[in-house]
Amino acid sequence: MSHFTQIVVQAQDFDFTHEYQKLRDSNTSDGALVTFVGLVRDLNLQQTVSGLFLEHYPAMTEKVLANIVKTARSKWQLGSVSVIHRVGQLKVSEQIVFVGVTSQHRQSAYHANEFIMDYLKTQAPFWKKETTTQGDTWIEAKASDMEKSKGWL
Amino acid sequence: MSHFTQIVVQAQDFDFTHEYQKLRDSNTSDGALVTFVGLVRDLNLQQTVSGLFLEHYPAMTEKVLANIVKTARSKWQLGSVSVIHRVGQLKVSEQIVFVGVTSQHRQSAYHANEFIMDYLKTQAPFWKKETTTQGDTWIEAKASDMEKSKGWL
Amino acid sequence: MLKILFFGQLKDIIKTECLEIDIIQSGNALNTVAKLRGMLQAKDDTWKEYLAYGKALVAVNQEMTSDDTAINDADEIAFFPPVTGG
Amino acid sequence: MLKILFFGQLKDIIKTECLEIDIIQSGNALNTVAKLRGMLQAKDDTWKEYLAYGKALVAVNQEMTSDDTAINDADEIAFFPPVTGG
Repeated sequence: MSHFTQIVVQAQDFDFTHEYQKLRDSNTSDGALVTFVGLVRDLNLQQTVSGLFLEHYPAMTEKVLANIVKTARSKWQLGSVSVIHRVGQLKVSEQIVFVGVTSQHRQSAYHANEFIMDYLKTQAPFWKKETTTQGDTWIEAKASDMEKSKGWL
Repeated sequence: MSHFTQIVVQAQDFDFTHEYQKLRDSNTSDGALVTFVGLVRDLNLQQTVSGLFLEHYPAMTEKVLANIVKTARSKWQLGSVSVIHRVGQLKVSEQIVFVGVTSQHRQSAYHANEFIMDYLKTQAPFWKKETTTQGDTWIEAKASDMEKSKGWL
Repeated sequence: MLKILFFGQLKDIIKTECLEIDIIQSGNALNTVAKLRGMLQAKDDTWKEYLAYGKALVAVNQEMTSDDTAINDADEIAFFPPVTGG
Repeated sequence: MLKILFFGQLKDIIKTECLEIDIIQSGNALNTVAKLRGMLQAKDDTWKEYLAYGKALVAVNQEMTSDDTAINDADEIAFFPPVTGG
């Protein structure tokens, strides 16, 4: 196998082990492998979250994710990069997003992974609605996420 | 289950999936899970590496790792933290080290994970010997690792 | 025909997912994002509030862009609140 | 008895894993890491080179420390090259 870029937007859950193994098997020269997984949390303020609904803009989503990965590859020397984002109805503690990066150097793997998440958070057209015992609420974007993504410029 | 700290030094390989699952199942409030895995690479300069031998200072190793995790927990709000480091003879592409961190906030999970690796690299008493086709060589410490760990002070 | 899409909370509040506007017939007056935004905001107070600059982001042909971007017939324009994925 | 351990390349080069020294019998002159290091370095040129300050790190009772640290009988002292795990 060799280095790859994988970008997937899907409703079904992903198999973390399988994704890890693909990254690990993609080459024998990268010593560092960093993964990020975002999970549905059960607490937001005082409400009890039963789940999330993730809406997206299908024609735009993969395009934006591909651009973010391209930018990360221009900033750091990376091996394989994998981004998976789920859409639709998710329950508490389900996996929402996976970012996996391999590199010869751990700092590149860490930073590229964090960069991809920071940009995904502010650029990729996903919107979360929380399903709570008090009804559904669209989640507001966080100013801190805007600030974080500016930090990479 | 609840938040935990796990520190293990062992000769046998670790099951990445099992370690991921333990972190994921340890609570329902942490939305971010970052893992780092270090793998044996097949290339170092011009030599062909067949494997690594990892020596350590048993009485000191777990003590140092526990201190690094304690320091990370004092700097960031973390959920569960797991550090596994292997010793003894390892072959190319085997897993050497695992660091897994959960947190309510992704930045804390990323930074604490990178911090733990940076300090492990300069503080934990492990020494690597490369087994190559031209014989065995002790690996020299990198000045860049010293600099990186100073960056957190 | 200009295709206009709405997403997230904005779509729910204005109860509109999609609109089509013939910008040639409209005399090509809607030649920038800013002008299109203004036209849509004129509909009523809800549209005015939720489509306001800063409140609704905009993408032209699936690329996030700014209000001075030129628009052409056959473009796909999308308005949406700040994104909240990940 | 002071227990002295060596690790990594240092251990291979000086062909020594472990030493014991009676610091009480030595008249308590070896009361700091620096003095112990100097005594060990006096053995020969190889020991001098590879145990040099900056080249060999030191831990007293499993904690990395500096050369001005006081040492006592029953302490475990370890000398080793900069670590290379991870």
